[in-house]
Amino acid sequence: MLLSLMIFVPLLGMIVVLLLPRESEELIKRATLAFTLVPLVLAVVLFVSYDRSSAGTQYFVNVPWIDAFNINYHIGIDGLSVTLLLLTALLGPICVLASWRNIEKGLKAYMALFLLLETGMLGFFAALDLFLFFVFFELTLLPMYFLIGVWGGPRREYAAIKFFLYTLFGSVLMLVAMIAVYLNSNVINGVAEGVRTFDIPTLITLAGTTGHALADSTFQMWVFLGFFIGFAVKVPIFPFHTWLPDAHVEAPTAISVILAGVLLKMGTYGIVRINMAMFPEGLAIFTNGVGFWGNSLALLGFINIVYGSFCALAQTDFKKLVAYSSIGHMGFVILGLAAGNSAGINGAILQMFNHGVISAMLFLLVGVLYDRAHHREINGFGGIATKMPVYTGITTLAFMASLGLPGLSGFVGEALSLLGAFQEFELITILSTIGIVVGAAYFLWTLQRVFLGQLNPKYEDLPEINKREILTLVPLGILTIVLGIWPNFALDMFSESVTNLVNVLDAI
Amino acid sequence: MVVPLISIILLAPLASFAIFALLGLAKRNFPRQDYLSTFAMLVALGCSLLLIQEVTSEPTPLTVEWLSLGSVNFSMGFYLDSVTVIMLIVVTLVSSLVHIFSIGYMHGDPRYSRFFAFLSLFSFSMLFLVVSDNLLGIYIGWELVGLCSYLLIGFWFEKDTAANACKKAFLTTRVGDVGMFIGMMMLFAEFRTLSLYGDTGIFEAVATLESGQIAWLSIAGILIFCGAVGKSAQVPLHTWLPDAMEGPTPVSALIHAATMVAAGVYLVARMFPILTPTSSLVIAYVGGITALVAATIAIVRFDIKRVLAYSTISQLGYMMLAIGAGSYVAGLFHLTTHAFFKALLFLGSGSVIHAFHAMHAHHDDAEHTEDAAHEHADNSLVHEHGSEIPPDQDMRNMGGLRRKMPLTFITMLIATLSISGVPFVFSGFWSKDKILGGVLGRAMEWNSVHHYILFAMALIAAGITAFYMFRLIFMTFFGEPRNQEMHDMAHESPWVMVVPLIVLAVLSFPVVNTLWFNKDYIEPPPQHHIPAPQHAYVSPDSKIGDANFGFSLFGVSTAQAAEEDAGPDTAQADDAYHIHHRAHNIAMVLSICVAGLGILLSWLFYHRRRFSAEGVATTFRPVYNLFWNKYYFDEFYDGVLVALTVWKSRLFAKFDLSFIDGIVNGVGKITRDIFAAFIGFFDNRVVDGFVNRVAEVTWAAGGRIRKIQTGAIQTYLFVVLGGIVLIILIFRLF
Amino acid sequence: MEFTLKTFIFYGFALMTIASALAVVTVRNIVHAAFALMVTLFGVAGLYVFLQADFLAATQVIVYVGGILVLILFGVMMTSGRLEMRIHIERGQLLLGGGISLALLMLLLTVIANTPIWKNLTDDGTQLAPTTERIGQLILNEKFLLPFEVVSVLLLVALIGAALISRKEVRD
Amino acid sequence: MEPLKNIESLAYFSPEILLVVFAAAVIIADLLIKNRESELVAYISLVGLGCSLVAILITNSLINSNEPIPLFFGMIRLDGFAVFFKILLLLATAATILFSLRSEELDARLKGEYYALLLAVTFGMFLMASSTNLLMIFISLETVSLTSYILAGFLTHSPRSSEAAFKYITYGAVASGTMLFGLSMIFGMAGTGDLSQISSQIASVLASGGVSTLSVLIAITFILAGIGYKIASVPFHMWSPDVYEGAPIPITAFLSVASKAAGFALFLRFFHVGFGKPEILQSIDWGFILAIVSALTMTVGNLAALPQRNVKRLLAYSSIAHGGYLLMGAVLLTPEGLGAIFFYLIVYLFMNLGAFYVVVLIANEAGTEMIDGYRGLATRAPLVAGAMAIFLFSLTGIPPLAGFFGKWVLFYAVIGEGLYWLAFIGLLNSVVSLYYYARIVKAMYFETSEDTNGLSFSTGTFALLSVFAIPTIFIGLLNIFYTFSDKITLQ
Amino acid sequence: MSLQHYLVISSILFSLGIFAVLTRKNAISILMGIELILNSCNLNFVAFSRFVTPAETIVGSEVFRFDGQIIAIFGIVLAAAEAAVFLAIILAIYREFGSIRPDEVDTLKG
Repeated sequence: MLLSLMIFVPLLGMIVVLLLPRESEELIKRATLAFTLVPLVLAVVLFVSYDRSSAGTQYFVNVPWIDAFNINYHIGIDGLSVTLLLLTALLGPICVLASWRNIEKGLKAYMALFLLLETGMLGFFAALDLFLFFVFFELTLLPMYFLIGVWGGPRREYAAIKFFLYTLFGSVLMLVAMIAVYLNSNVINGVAEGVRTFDIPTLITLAGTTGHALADSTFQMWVFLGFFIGFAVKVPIFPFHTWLPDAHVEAPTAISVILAGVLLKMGTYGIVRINMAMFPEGLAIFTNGVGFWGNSLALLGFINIVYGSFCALAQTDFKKLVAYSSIGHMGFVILGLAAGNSAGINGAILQMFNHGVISAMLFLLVGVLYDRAHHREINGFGGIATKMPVYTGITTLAFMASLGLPGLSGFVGEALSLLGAFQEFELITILSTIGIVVGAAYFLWTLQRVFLGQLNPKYEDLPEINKREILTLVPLGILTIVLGIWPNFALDMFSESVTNLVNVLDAI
Repeated sequence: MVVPLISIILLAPLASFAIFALLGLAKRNFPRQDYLSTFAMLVALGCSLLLIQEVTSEPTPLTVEWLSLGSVNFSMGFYLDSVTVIMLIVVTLVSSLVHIFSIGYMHGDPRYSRFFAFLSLFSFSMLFLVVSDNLLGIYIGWELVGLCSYLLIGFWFEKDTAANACKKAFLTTRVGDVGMFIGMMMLFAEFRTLSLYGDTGIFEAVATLESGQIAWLSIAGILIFCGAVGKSAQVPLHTWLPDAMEGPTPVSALIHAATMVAAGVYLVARMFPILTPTSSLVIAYVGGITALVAATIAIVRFDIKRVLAYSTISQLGYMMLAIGAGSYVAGLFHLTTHAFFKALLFLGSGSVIHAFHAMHAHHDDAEHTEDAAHEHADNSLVHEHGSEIPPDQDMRNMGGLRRKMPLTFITMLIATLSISGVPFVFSGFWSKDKILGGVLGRAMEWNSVHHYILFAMALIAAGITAFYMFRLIFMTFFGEPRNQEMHDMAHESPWVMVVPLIVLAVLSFPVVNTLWFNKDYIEPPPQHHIPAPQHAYVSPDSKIGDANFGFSLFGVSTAQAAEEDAGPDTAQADDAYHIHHRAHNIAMVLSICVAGLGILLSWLFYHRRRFSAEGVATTFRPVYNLFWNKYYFDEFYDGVLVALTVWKSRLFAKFDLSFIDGIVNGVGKITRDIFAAFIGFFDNRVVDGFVNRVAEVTWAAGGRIRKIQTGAIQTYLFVVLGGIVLIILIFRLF
Repeated sequence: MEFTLKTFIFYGFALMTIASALAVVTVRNIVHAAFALMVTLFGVAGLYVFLQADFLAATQVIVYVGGILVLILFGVMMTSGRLEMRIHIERGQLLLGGGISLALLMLLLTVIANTPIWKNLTDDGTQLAPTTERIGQLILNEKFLLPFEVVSVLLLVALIGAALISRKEVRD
Repeated sequence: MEPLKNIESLAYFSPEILLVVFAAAVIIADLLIKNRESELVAYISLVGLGCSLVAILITNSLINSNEPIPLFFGMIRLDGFAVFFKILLLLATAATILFSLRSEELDARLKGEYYALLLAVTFGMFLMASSTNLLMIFISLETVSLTSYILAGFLTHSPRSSEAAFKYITYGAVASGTMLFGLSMIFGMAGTGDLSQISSQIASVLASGGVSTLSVLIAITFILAGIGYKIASVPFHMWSPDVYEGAPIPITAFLSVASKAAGFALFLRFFHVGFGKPEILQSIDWGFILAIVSALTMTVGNLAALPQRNVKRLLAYSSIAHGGYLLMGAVLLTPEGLGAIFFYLIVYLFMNLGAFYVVVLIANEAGTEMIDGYRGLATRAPLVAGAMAIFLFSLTGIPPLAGFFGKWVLFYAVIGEGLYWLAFIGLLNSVVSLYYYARIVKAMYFETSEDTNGLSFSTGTFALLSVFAIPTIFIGLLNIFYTFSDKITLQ
Repeated sequence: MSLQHYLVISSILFSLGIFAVLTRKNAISILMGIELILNSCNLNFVAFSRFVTPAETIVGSEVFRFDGQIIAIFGIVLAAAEAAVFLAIILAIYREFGSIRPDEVDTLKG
């Protein structure tokens, strides 16, 4: 109930906001804020009350929805999802605050769409029915398309449709795979009996049953691929990544935050939840280190890391740089997942959460600067540390967290991913560490070009970051530090679930 | 008591920083951040001193579980042994003194509070590094000190040189850190833990390895050492340290002389048990080469701080050499003595620079206008390396300061004597001697050519050290003032700056240091994969060495003490003892000789001016150039990497222009110009291009289909009827 | 098959039908074409007679020749001043059209040749009873009442529609 | 069950009879009413549809689900299948009438004829949905076609409309002539016009070698020309963009939904009942041909829609594409396929009619059918733009809109038969289709127009809009729409 | 005079009709082509009715074979209706375009 409430409160909020008069902007903003705060409170409640000692699903609701396909409204949380739910719920109000002043037109529609988006994201992380999962996955598309397309930058139309097309392409493959899974869900030893199901926990069990159609490794390989490409577009994994920089650059600040903070995580979450848990045999083909494909997943992670980092280095647009850095950092997630061992997967999941927090900070910070200077050209700044010391301080924190400075959250996930991956793919992991150096290079270089050196006289009057902006950044900053110092705070939530997953993977 | 004490040691500076950061968010300052930070450091110092009592003979790690991943757990904790305590005291002591010094030195800086906050953060990080009982904790502290170093080098970030230097420092050390991280990954992959101590720790596990399995362990050891190469500025990653002198001088004293750079030595010492003969030798050679290279470069510098920077590099090489050659105790001992006298030297130079402060400010103004002229022309990673020396640091502007700044002069002289290895009264002599003796001892014991070579390197470096240090003293404090205008402005520093100098000067005498060594305070950990003679040798080494040193101080014959101490040991140990004893005597004599020679030459060159340094430089032009250009390391990095991509002529043009740049900048440039551009191109054209191509084809197909739709009805009928025929034919074919 | 008068007349009708149909599709003068069409329709009516569909033959003549053909002629009169079609038909279109028609013809002939149940079904000379009465019964009382009624609706619609569309000016 | 005789059948035939009666009533009323602005005839038509609906529901209650009732000596058949299509067609007609009320294209003075023709065409479609005899199939098809020609050319002073009618009738006549030839061949092979008898006869003559596979194939292909032209499948689709563009918008909407649905009814009955026997399929796998046709249809429709600037024409191509999707389900011969078509048709009814309704509204208010005319609609008429966005994204198949669920059931059925390649092509097409649908959305939301005056619409407009929009959002989310079709089978 | 004779004739008629439809440059000629097609169909039906369909025996030896014939009758009626509408539309086209050449009526395309 609590969970359902959490998912659908933003939807309710959307309706309420739509009913409010267009002129009363303050009211709309406050209402939106309120409706995003409710999920946050609920998420915190869930996070705290979640029984960490048990890895099982909790707070589940399972009611029939579409009987014809045995589709149920089945939601529930385990450690992994509750962590990401918390992230999503946290970024909700922050993004509303970040949109407080700089949405110039159609505020009402903006807020309504944002609330719809939040419902989609929350639902996605809670869904335990494959169909429901897919519906929520896609539900984020429409609001995102509009949010980028209407409120974005100069090339927003292109960016919006590109985002939409890429993701749709991916989800189409996912749909095929999903149907294939459903159709085979009642076939044992070649005989179909009983009802088919979309229930994720059930499917996971079935996929581990000897003789079951779902357990067939060739079948698993194809289905794995179908889902994987769907999620890969979202992550995004090279070569499906080119929508990301465009989308980020054009999207308004808050939407970039959501995009980097949550939407990318949907891809990796899907990979963990579906690809790894349900198709371990399929996974093994791409990660067992044997044969032509055996290293492919790790290789993709590596390519993402190195490619994203070098691309980031080449950027002169602040936001694009951060966007490419996201690609690089998601590479660590993929690498960790490919490792398939405890350290790797835990690290990957932690990296998901951390990257959500850190990249959100980075985009918020870019937004702060953009709101003042109205451009993002890195070389167009210089020395603004003198004018904006607090801003510089927070940016440094975020940069350091992002480049994986120990003591801040970014490090833990990255390090664990690498530690885990090294056990399985030594060479690839070693090569991937290039990303660490290049990551430091582009962030420091940016720091230098934007903040250090002589103050660019154009920005003599640059106002310091204001209270509202600080308010959006502080919770994230605190999380960054807290998770850096005490990662168990988050890890505890899901390490049990991961242990189960690792046991499954090890059994292959 | 241990845990609360360590907690206080860590939390006091952290709290000081946290107060600054939190108030900063509210855009406020704590009114006296300087006092707050200093007080925090003094508290930490007090607690560190208290900890001396707490060291037990069987140190146990005090751990808490930090990360639990089911099968694998990472714990965080403290490990307190004598080395830890020594390090704690060195760090807190130097840090406290630097804090006090900075109150005077940084007075009037617009970001005064911030400076102290950063110092506090650094102290915390360094202390955390020191007390950590596992590799992960060490790595965390390791990177955090790197961050602080970055922040403090770039403290005057308006200067482009400072902004470049801080970035270079961070990135260069990060290259090493990645190596260290890979080493950690190797250890983790093998042992499933990063804890060092305890039953499940790495050291215990290493002990059980078969001798055939240690090839990878050598690699892991060398990789871990890579971290130290970066942090401790060893060749070939040393180039950042001289640039780091762009930071305020107290920072140089604290971070880039006494503590952070020594962390590399500390790390290698901590990892002592996993070192294999191969990795030890690599470490020793790197240390030796560093010692020699840096010393030779230091000869020709004119920037007072850069001379000290190269000296630091050189001395760090020494320490590495010692530990690599198995002289664990000697290395750490030199670390301690060096920390004090090098901090003293830096603070002294800071005092001198401070004396020119008015000029400094003036110069700053000039720089401002100049910068405004080509404002932000520098947009690439590559920057024109600032080879020009700020006038207030240029020794050619100094001279005769001993009368103007007597206290500074005396304290610095003490430190110089110490570092030069002037015998018996100065701590530097003893630690250096111990290293030389240790290396020679091993060479003789193993009859190892490698160690003879290492000994020679160390000896030469010792001589050069004496030479350039006295060159510094002579150029700065003796002779006639070379820049009268500046000289007139110079003045002795205020008490708040002088007192730390005096304290450090006192610490440069061996009395204080000996206390610990005398009591068998340090027990070198066992090395499981160094051949047996070594095993038997190390243990007596420390005792004998210490005894030797301690008793000789009190006028007792070394031989006698050694006999007493070694007592009835195995014949082998007895052998080792004798060899060592002989080696030590030889080393001491030689070391005194080279030190004397160095000082003498320096006196002749720079005080008596019997020989013209310029003349020598002209005579040995190639050698001089080599030194002056710092062995072309920066150029090498730039050149090699550029050569990969840019054609030959351009390469040579760059050499001709004496284009000075560092590895980071080189890498950055290449990445920027070629690699990243290619990738950017790839991204836009190939990946996107493919998608766009598909889209175009789709679109074009749409256009084609549109063309069929001519609007003429009979065309449509053709399609219909032709379609029927086609369907039938196609189906017929199948 | 014996060559009797009956067969001779049959072939005559067949030839007439095909030849005139050929004229319909080839002659340039549209009125000539219309008259050729009339001959074709008569020919088909004749074939109906051979098939002993007497009522149908009559209907063919009355409705087609009397109705449709006249309608077509009216259409010709109302839409073109000149009756000659001096329009150049592109060779390509001609070839393609001829090709497709020929291909279809070939296909149909293949069907005829390849359908054994259609083979060897010759006119056995059985004289069928006059069909008119029975047709009337079937259409008005039995099986075909529904189509009949539907067609009546259809005709009404066609009537209204034709009037509506061809009306020159809408009533004001 | 024995076929009912004529008089006995009348009761079951009441929905159709009512339609004809009301058509006549409309014409008479039109003659009597002097006020040319009166909309009474439209309301009479609506009442007629209402009465017919009631009659349909009553007749529906008379049929036993497993036993269809053959009427008029087996000429037509009353079963759940027919009832479903009748209701669907009726709704489409009602919507068309409501559109026509709002449309400003239509000549107010010709209303009587217009509505009468609409009722007549509905009558024809009812027959298409229930015919089980070759003759009835042809006659009903011709009734619908002829009426459609007239309706397409209904705008008296519009060259576009006349051209549409001309192309439509030329195309239609050739296609139906071809079909009739095919029907005659089938008649000749089976010796009967009754579909179910045809099925067994053809099966037996095929088995005995009495006819060759090729002959049956050619006959089927000829017939396909007639049916394919009705559902606008490649290569028989070419009339539809031109006709849709030229015809009055309500008629375009009607053709794209009702005519297509009726075509599918005919298609399903003809192929499933007449040629669905496994014995026939063994020798002639027409399902495979049609699967290819279906893939071609959606691909051609979607690709050709890409460069369109005229929304009406774009939607015409879009509906060709949707015909392709539906065809996927139609070739399956499984209950899932049938259910998928039913479900998709319901969804398609709402979303496509909704989209066309917006086109009507914009044509009235902004006077344009071009995409450029939709610029800035989000600010000028936010609700209309919002509804249009919903329709368009539903047509694309984006969750949680009904279009997605429609596609879902279709692809599910297709993959269930192992036709992965077809599903894959279909899904790729969905992706392509996003592009052109999104172009309209882009114009509405992302672009601005020079003309920023708000467009005002009546409450009735919004009510009607929501009648389409709300189901478009909710149909897929509700359980009942997936289950009703379980009872419907084709025999 | 076997069935195949009639079938061949009707096939030829059909093909000629198609040819007319495809190539004639006058809308009315196209209509004539359509009429040819419809005639060929009717001929088929009648022929099949005569030779293929089972006979129904009503009284004694009188044999009736009707289904095809009646279909043909309806075919004629439909042809008439179609012709009427077709010609009406041709008139409308003539009015709007001033021509009844099918290739000149091509404003809707693309």
